[in-house]
Amino acid sequence: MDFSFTPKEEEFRQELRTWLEENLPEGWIGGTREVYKDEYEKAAFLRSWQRKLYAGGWAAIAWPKKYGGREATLMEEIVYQQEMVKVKAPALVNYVGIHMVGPTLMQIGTEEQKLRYIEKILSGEEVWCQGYSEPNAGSDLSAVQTSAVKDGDRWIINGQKVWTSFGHVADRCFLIARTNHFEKKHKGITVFLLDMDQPGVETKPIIQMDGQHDFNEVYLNNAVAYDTEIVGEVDEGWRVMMALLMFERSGIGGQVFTLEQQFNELVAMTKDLKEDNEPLLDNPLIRKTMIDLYTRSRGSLLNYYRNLTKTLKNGRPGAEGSMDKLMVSELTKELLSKSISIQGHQGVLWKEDAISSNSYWQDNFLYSFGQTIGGGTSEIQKNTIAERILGLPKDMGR
Amino acid sequence: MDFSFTPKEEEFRQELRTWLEENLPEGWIGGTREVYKDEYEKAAFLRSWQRKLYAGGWAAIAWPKKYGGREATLMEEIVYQQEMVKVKAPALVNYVGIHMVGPTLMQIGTEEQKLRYIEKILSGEEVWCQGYSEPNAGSDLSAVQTSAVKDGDRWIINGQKVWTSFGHVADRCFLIARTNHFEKKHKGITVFLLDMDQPGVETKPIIQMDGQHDFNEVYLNNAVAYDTEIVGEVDEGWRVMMALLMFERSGIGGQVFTLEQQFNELVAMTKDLKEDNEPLLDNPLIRKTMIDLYTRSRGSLLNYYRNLTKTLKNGRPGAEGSMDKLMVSELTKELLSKSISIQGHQGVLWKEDAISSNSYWQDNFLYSFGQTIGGGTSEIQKNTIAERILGLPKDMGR
Amino acid sequence: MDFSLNQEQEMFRGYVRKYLDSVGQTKTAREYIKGDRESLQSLQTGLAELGCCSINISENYGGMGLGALDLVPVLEETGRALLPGLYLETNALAVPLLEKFGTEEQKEKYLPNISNGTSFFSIAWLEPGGSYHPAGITFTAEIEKDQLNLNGVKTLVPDAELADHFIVLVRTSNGKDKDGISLLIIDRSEANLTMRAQKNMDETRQLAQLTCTNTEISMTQILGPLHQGWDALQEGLLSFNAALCAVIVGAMEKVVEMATEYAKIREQFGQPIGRFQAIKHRIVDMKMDLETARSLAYYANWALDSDAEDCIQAISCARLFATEAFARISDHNIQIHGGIGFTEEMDCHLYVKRARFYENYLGTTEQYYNQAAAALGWLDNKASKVLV
Amino acid sequence: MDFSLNQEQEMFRGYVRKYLDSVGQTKTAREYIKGDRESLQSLQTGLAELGCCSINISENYGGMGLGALDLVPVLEETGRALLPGLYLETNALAVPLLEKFGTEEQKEKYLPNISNGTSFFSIAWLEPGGSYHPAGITFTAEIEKDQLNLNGVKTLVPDAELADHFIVLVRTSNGKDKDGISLLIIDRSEANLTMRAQKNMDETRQLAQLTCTNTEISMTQILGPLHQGWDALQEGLLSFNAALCAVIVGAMEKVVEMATEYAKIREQFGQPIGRFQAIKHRIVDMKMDLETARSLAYYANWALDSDAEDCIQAISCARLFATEAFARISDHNIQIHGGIGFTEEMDCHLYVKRARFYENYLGTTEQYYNQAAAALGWLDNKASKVLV
Repeated sequence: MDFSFTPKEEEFRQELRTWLEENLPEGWIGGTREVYKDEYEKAAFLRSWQRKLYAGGWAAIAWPKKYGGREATLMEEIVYQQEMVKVKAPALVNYVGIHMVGPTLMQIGTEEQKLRYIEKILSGEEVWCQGYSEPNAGSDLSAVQTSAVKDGDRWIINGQKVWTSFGHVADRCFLIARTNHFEKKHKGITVFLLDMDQPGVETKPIIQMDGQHDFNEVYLNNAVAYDTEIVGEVDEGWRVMMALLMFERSGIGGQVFTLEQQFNELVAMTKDLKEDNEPLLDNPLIRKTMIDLYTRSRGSLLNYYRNLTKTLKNGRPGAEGSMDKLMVSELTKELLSKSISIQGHQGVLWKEDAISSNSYWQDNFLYSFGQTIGGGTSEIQKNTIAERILGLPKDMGR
Repeated sequence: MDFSFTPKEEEFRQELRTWLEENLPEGWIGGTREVYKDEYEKAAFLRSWQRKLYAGGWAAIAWPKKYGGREATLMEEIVYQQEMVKVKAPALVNYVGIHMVGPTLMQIGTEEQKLRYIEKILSGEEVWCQGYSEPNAGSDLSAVQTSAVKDGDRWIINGQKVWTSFGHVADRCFLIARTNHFEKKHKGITVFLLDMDQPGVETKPIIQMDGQHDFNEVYLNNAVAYDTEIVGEVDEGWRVMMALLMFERSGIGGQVFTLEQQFNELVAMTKDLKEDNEPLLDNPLIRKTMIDLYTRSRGSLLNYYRNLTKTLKNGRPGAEGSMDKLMVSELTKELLSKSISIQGHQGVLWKEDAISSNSYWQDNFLYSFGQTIGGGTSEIQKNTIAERILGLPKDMGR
Repeated sequence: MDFSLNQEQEMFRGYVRKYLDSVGQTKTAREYIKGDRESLQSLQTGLAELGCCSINISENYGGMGLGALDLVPVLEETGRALLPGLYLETNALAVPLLEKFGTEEQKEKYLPNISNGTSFFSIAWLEPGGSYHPAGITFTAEIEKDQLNLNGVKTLVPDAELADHFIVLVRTSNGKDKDGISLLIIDRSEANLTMRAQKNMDETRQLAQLTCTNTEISMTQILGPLHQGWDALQEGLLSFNAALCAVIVGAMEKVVEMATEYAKIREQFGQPIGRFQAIKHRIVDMKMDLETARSLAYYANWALDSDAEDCIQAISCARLFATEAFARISDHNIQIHGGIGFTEEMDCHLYVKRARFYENYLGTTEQYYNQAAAALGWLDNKASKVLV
Repeated sequence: MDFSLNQEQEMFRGYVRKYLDSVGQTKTAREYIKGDRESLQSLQTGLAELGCCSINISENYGGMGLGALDLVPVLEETGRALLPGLYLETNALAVPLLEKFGTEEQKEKYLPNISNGTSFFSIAWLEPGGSYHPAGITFTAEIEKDQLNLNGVKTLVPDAELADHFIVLVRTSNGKDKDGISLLIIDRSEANLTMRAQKNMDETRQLAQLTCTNTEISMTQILGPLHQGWDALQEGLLSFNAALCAVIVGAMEKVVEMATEYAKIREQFGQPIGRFQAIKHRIVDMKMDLETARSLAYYANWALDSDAEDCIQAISCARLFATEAFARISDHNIQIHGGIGFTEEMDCHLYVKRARFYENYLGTTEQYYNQAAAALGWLDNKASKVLV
């Protein structure tokens, strides 16, 4: 048993840390962050950040060197996540490109596709979004209804996608559509590399309960894709999607480290905030709550490390990732809910009027409702754990 | 809105209270109770108690006067339950006879059956048990497999029953058996009034986790019942069983009042027991727990009264009884669990070594595990509430 | 034994429901968020015409002279629609305080206008620091003959922009404990107040910070006993909290309905999701929470009307249960709706945010635990931080 | 980064599992309940032959000189089988105390016999009143030259009948706080003890009340510093609690297996009950509890072996989580089994009862909350009631 990082990993950490200190905007570390006029200003900022990452060789560390990556080890990816969380680094605007499209194309893309897309993903010149979810296919992706009909070397695509993050600024979309209506469920789905800049594609913002606009609806009205924009085989998109899931070796690490950070910030808040001149943490009821949260957030971090150890040994992640996702998302929601409650009535003060020095509690609280839904609801995670880890019977309809 | 009892109801209460004071064994009220050498001594005591109730006219207050009852109103039944809980009256050994068999026979029994059985139920001369559950039909009574095959005017019965309370002392059994294997599920079931005293009937004790023996397995090996011992029509037993559920107008009242009593005893214990000379109730964590329990046990009592009001207005109980059952059984379990925890390590001391002046906490705690299972598990109650009250879709397989 | 609202009460609910249906239930709240004040104004007029504002005002002052239980169905309906505005604060806090502690002049000045729906009260209690304890009151009202000189800052004043009048907790004599605290009615039109809007996570309610600098006001504006306003306020809060529970029950009922309806129509894996026990049983838990909150709330209001022995613990426990259960089931409701529940477009989040607004409103959860414990006789004298 | 037990540790687990399988796992516990002591005796011999008793004893005294983590798999297996007896108390409390605080004579006298499995230790801490706080210790050991004169009563002494030796908390000087408390080893064969059995809800563990009246014992039996035994005990408890967590994890693993297996085979309404999400998802919750308890327990033992900075909070939080989770999932296990789970015949209830036995064993839940808070630096100095 060994919880240390190797000298090489620590060296990697130091290199990244130095780079971040030098390249993050003035005052970012420990200062003000993420105040944008609107989502387009935000996107522009994130694009420029990705260009910096690209220039510094930090945009896609797990990629092969020949595509501009560092061939980072899994442990280096963990270090990367830890450091990015530590400085609250800006989001990766081309997350879909770097974690989904790039790796997929490297593995099963044609030579032309690799040449055409990969470098532009890395540089952020082309930002990607994903077109998976549909209004009637939330947790159940096999129910996808968007259809693509062949017409010469073209495919005519009609349907609607939802929950397309960065759809309003994306240049291209990693889209799944049904190409065969006779096959049932998982069969007959094809993956397209769709150009977003065409008349048949229209995006509409989804405003979230926290007032932000990260997601979009995408309406496809005779949108066009070409044969050369198909990934893998026609009707075999399900395999592409499944293969994709394997690329995410490091799993939910970022969220686990963020939870750890939020817990520490919560401790700081309970020491700072006072009720009748006594720090909240001196209240035995609040202290008990905090120890429960400490215990469980430590538990989720240690569970994650234990699963990581398995991944390191097996060379690939197992279904345990669902346990990490379930635990960290539910616990994050609970911690953030408590963070509002213990502020008393002042906890409802929002944005610039928030009382805590960390003014993001309210936004994080509202955002956390999405975390137990997006990426597979907690209910879906429980089914996965029950069926794949415990061997319990499959659910109705699956 | 009115929470009072009428003068007539209070008069009824006073009459019962006086009778109980005069007829309960010396020292019972506020004293030692229920210490028996074994379950047979216990049964003998309970039989003698039922004879007393019979003599006093308190054995079956809801029955028509012509069968020896008092034609008590629903509110009088509530008063009856309150008073019986208050003095921790001995259990009614012939509960099945009085609450199930008697009312059923009065309504759909033949004249012969009424004459033959009803008075002996009331006097306790014949104690009844019920033969519903089977090893593979726990929550799902329609899966009953015990078979009854016609042979002249006799029926030959084979199979196994479980969870037959007082089966080891019962004289007769209100038994369901499958008389038609071609009909599916609810159809083809018949109700028999089986004589327990015959070679084909063998009972084996089920020892519970609390060490008590209330229940039995009953093995039927060519047991015999006669045509005259069938209730209602052959193959129409399901209707008999359903009709039966309506007789229990007052529902779960006894358990609700018991919960209230246990809560009050718990408060007394937290005032009595001290940790370093401070009453447990002065500990803010325990006090918070106690206020939560107070709130919810008040809630369960008030829910019960609200449902009772509906029953009074509609003349029959609705599906809300499932809500009462769910809430009171789960809450009882939780309260009793807490009652052990707050005693600290001494909470494991059992029976005569228990530290609390009420030495039944441990026994009640263990017994409470049965309360969320017997009479329909909490999961079944939730299905009932979801389907009958909220109109949600039926479960798989139902 | 009859534990139900009576026919008249349910009938009145029917009128209010019908009216709020006709104006689109939460539509008014959504327009209010967008800055439209007219819809709310017109809705308040409508409710006043139905008689909602006069229910618990004495007949002498133009009211119906009814009790807390008669207010319950109306409050439930306002909760269901997530009504913005000060109906609760006005009719369930200001009215009981005025009725019990107001001078004849005060009653005549305020009650008839409340009754006809043209006057609304807000309450200014918290100050920067955010404590509901007596020590939190540092806003001074210095007595100068028959005038008061006001200096201080009040925060989180609810819907200040809609209020004609404010009940303000002020210090009329030095000290840190409850002695020396008085209640004061400030008429917006007669005092020089500086107001600054504060952003509220529950955007259906507006908050403001209110500052007085050498503001002069007449001594006659003191409500209740001078220096002993704290105890008067506690009595008013009993009415307020019993009423708040009813508002919450109305909101919870709608939340359970939303979850149930969605679970019946939304399909995943070829099944309505209400067939999956993870959803189905969770909705049952929500329903149980709703019915328990309702029983406790109705009883609390009955106890208030009947001056029952367990009145205080009945109200504080009802409030504790209702606020916690409302937050719990509103959270569940989003999860049941899945992605769509996370959008601004659906109403789900409005209930989540309102639940948070009520959680520690006019007293924290912990203070109400202490209030209940004190009422049950469970607090030794050492314990100091009790509301009552 | 490698967060797993090593191959040797897992291999050792394999041997122990195989041996306990061969004697029927919980069969020994059930025979012990019935009064049969021989099965346990023979099982203890078997475990000693495998080397279980010598793992963490120094090589000087016939042990393997290994650490806490090496004990973990064995402890897990004893938890799985709900082993009666004093393996945990002997190897995870007495051994660390002797190794750290024992005199050379004491080590030679006790450690080799523990190592070869012929000697077991119990602990006599609680007294009537049931407090684990220093003030709860009133059992006196009056110093008379080189002898101690013992007077007092100890209750809930675990498996006293199986113990050759008792570690006893005594007052060697007057007072109420931790100063003046010493640890004493009483050899059963050399002292005049009166024992009375006490009924334990967990019948797989026997309890006794132990009384001394003018019992004379040599001063050399003091373990650790005179009058300062309390702090020594706290150190021993770190080892004990880290080990207890491993025992509980082993028991929890079995509980989750039982529930899972039953849910696969038991049918209701024509479906295996494991297909109903009420059951299915509850088992997932249990599995999550198990894995979290395991991670916390393994880390606690690693922290102990490595003398990590967060060692104390790691151990107290692991204990808190494990004891609560064990009780929670054992309760669920009965519900999942339905009626059959309520019978004496099934093992379900044995785990429920053992969970209760551990809940407040050698320190209450609340004391461990305080210990964790103190270790995290969250307790101001006013707070007095801390174990450490």
